[in-house]
Amino acid sequence: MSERVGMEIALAAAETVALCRPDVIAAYPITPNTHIPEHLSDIVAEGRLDADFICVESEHSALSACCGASGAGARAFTATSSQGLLYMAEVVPIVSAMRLPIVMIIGNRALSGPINIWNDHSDIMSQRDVGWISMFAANGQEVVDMTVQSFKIAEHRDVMLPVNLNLDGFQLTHVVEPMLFPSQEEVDAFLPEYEPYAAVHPDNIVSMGTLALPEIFNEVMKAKDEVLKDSKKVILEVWKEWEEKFGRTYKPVESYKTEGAEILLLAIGSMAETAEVAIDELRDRGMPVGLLKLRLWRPFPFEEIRNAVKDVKAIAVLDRAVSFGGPGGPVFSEVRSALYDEKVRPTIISEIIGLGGRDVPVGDFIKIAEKAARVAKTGPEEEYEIFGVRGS
Amino acid sequence: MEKAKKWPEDWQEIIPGCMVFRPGSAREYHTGSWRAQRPVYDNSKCIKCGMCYIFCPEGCISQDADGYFIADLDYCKGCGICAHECWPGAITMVEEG
Amino acid sequence: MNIVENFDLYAPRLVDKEEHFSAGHRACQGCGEALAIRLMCKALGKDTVIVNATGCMEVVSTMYPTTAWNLPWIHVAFPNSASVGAGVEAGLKVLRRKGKIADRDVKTVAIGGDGGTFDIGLQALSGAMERRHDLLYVCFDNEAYMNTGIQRSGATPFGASTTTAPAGADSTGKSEWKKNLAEIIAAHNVPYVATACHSYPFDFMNKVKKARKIKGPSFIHCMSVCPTGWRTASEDTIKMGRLAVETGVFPLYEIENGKYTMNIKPDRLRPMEDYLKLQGRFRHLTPADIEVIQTRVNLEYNKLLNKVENLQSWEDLS
Amino acid sequence: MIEIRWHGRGGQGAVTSVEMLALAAIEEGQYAQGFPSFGPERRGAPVAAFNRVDNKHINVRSGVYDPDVVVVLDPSLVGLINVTEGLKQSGVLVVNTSKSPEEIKEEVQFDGAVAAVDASRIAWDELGVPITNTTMLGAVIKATGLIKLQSAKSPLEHRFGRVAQKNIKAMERAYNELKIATAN
Repeated sequence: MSERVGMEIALAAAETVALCRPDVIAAYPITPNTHIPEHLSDIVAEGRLDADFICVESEHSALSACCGASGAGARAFTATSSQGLLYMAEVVPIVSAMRLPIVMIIGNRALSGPINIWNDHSDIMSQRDVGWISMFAANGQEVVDMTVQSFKIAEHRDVMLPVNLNLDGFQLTHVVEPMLFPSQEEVDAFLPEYEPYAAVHPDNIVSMGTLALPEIFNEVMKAKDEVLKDSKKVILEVWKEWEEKFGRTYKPVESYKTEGAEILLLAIGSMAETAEVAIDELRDRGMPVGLLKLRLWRPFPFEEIRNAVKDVKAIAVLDRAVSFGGPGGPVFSEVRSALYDEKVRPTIISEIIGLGGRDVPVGDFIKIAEKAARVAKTGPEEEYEIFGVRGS
Repeated sequence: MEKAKKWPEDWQEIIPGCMVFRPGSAREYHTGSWRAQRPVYDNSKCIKCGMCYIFCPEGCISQDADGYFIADLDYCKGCGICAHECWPGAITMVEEG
Repeated sequence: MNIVENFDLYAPRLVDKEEHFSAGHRACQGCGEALAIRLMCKALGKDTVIVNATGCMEVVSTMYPTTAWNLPWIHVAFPNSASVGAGVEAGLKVLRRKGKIADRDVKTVAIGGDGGTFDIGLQALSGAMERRHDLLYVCFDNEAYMNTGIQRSGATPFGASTTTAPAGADSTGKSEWKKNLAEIIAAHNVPYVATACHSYPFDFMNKVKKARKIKGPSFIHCMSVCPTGWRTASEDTIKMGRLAVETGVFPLYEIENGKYTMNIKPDRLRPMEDYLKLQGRFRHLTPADIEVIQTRVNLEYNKLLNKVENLQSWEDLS
Repeated sequence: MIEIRWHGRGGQGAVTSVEMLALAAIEEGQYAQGFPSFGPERRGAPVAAFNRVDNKHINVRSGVYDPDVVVVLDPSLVGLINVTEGLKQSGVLVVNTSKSPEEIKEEVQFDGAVAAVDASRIAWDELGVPITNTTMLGAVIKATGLIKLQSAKSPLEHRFGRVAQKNIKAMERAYNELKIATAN
């Protein structure tokens, strides 16, 4: 019998959250993340987790209740998708401003409208500049591992920031696959009990969520930005410790067959796994192509991106969201601005794919890599492209 | 209570989350400067009922050793509620300055 | 006329002298809401966590790096003090169960203005009441969005002129009636619902103490006079609250397990004109407009009396 | 890597089939995926669900276009939809039908192997309901040899509890009663 356990990834996420012993879970159903809170409520109902599951009347209240719980010193968790994240949006930047280490799993789904329940990244990209740590998992194992890591990173005294862990709706949430689970003892050893920096309790009186006037607001925003940027140190430490204990490596930017590569694809989320298959095929054909998989979205790993693309002629950045009327996909914007000041920089193109659940088969990655090879010689052909769109 | 600077000078001094661990520190700000009228007590009329104390929105009225009431003019905004509600008419509002 | 209503004359001296809501807050002169908060805190005592919705009281009390609060206090946003309160309550409960904090009862009290309660926060409040959190919610109702400059809310009374429902040639101010929030909350089968006003401080504080003891949801609707928004003299704040009760436009009552009790019963209701004429927001009303209001106030008051006389406690119905 | 496409109707449990097959393969130490077609179809509508099985980590996360195996849970779907779409010539079509595999082969004009079993009858006999998702699991295991029949028992026991043994019996009967018409 295998050590690996087969399970739907959403359920695996819930099982892992339970291993992290949250005190309060507040969530509201929305496809495709629903199986996570459903299964957590099962786990609480079965008595396997001592926590309060607050079945709130909206996502706004889900994140608000997490704020209250976290403010009271409890470990708090929520999960959502798409419109649910937008319904939370008012509270989202407040959580980071208040330094509440809430962990949220987002089963990524397209924003309406038209209404569409399937995967893309327009939900999280709309909540990009809010001061949260934001990471992407590409498969079930990463969901399990990064869930535990998220709590540890969020609660670290040098961080105290909320973390959102993104996994593609359906492409990951609804897939049954094998995963290795840490034991309860291993998680307990890795993730210490939550010691809040402050908590609303009469034994140590604090006011949380105060008003800041213009005279102080610049400084408050600077402090918020610095702590998010600084969190990378802790993120790297936590990943190193994970590797030592569990043997699986996590980096802000992962490389796949990049040695000697002149052409790179850069992908985020589960499509980065499918892209590997395309890279294998192209390498077999002798094309010098490699893949970068972006795991850490905020704080954005500028340094790692610069180091990863040295000696490369062209990069195709794959986005699963449109920045309407903007410079190209949101990931593309960051990658291009990371490289602007480099003396030698590759040609870089923005390819937007897989919107609202549109499937991205291996062949599409191959075509995009071929296009990148072409523009390496001729230069970009357009600002950005919604790849494979009919009528163009 | 430790006297704080009006503003933290540098961003490094911002307390995480803009939390405030100094309960009641709003007292550092003296709202008495808002006042155009001040309450004057005639203790010969005072029956020590404490209605002025109860109805003060600032909570700045207290009882002295003899049981008479007095407003802390550092905080009194001069709203006039105490004078208006004083049953035996022991408080009069007089113009400042 | 008993001008100090139904409390004992020297009772103020029996009140908790501790000021949990300190001086130095920046509420307007004669602010009824600041007074009501101060009184509420005295009744609650120190084992309390306050969860504040965005609004006047939040803005005037916690200008970083200072706070007027001597109680643990948290504010997140405008529409969600009930759901933040739900989270605080759940968090404290679990941590106490797990032995991570002191094993003693700490009450979570969520507060909000009428905008944060009647309008934008109603969904969160309904959810929190429905889920039976051990949570007291107190609405400090000054009958408009005063923090943003006197805009109309669901709590603004008929005929009041506000900056978004102004009186004018074709308008007599707000053309809709005030929402009956206490009834909406009572319909959630909340065991303790009460109306109160800072002008009846002992009645209010007794209600807060009663609600604090409820294990489960409770709700107090506290009329809070706003001299700025109502355009009244600042020294008249207490008088205006009294008039609201004496005219019957804001009767003080409790609903305990479905049973209604009228707490202040004037022998005869004063005419609405006595209340309306002192307020700038009603200055434009004609005698005919006032008649319309009077008729409605009488009807609502009689509907309430009917409930007081006829409805029994659930405990007597089962 | 083997890719499987299951056809059923909403409510017939195709998603459970792919889950059971994936869990069985994983329990054997193989790697597998099981996932539904992510559509909005409700009870009654034709739906599909998918498996991938391999002896190493599966990184493809796009749709299944050229399956090695197609499974049809509901006989009425043959002829209604193109069940052999994309099916590799080297692959196998496994159908719940009272007809012979040769008849089906003729009907769908497929040159590859076709396997047939009257799963509806078995399900009626053993379970008392016309739900064939667990029964057809036995047929697929027999037709493909992907996993051992024994491996599917524990996922079924875990999922079905009290009625697990009946489902296992139905699965075993389909395994034994499956008839195969070989490729042309």
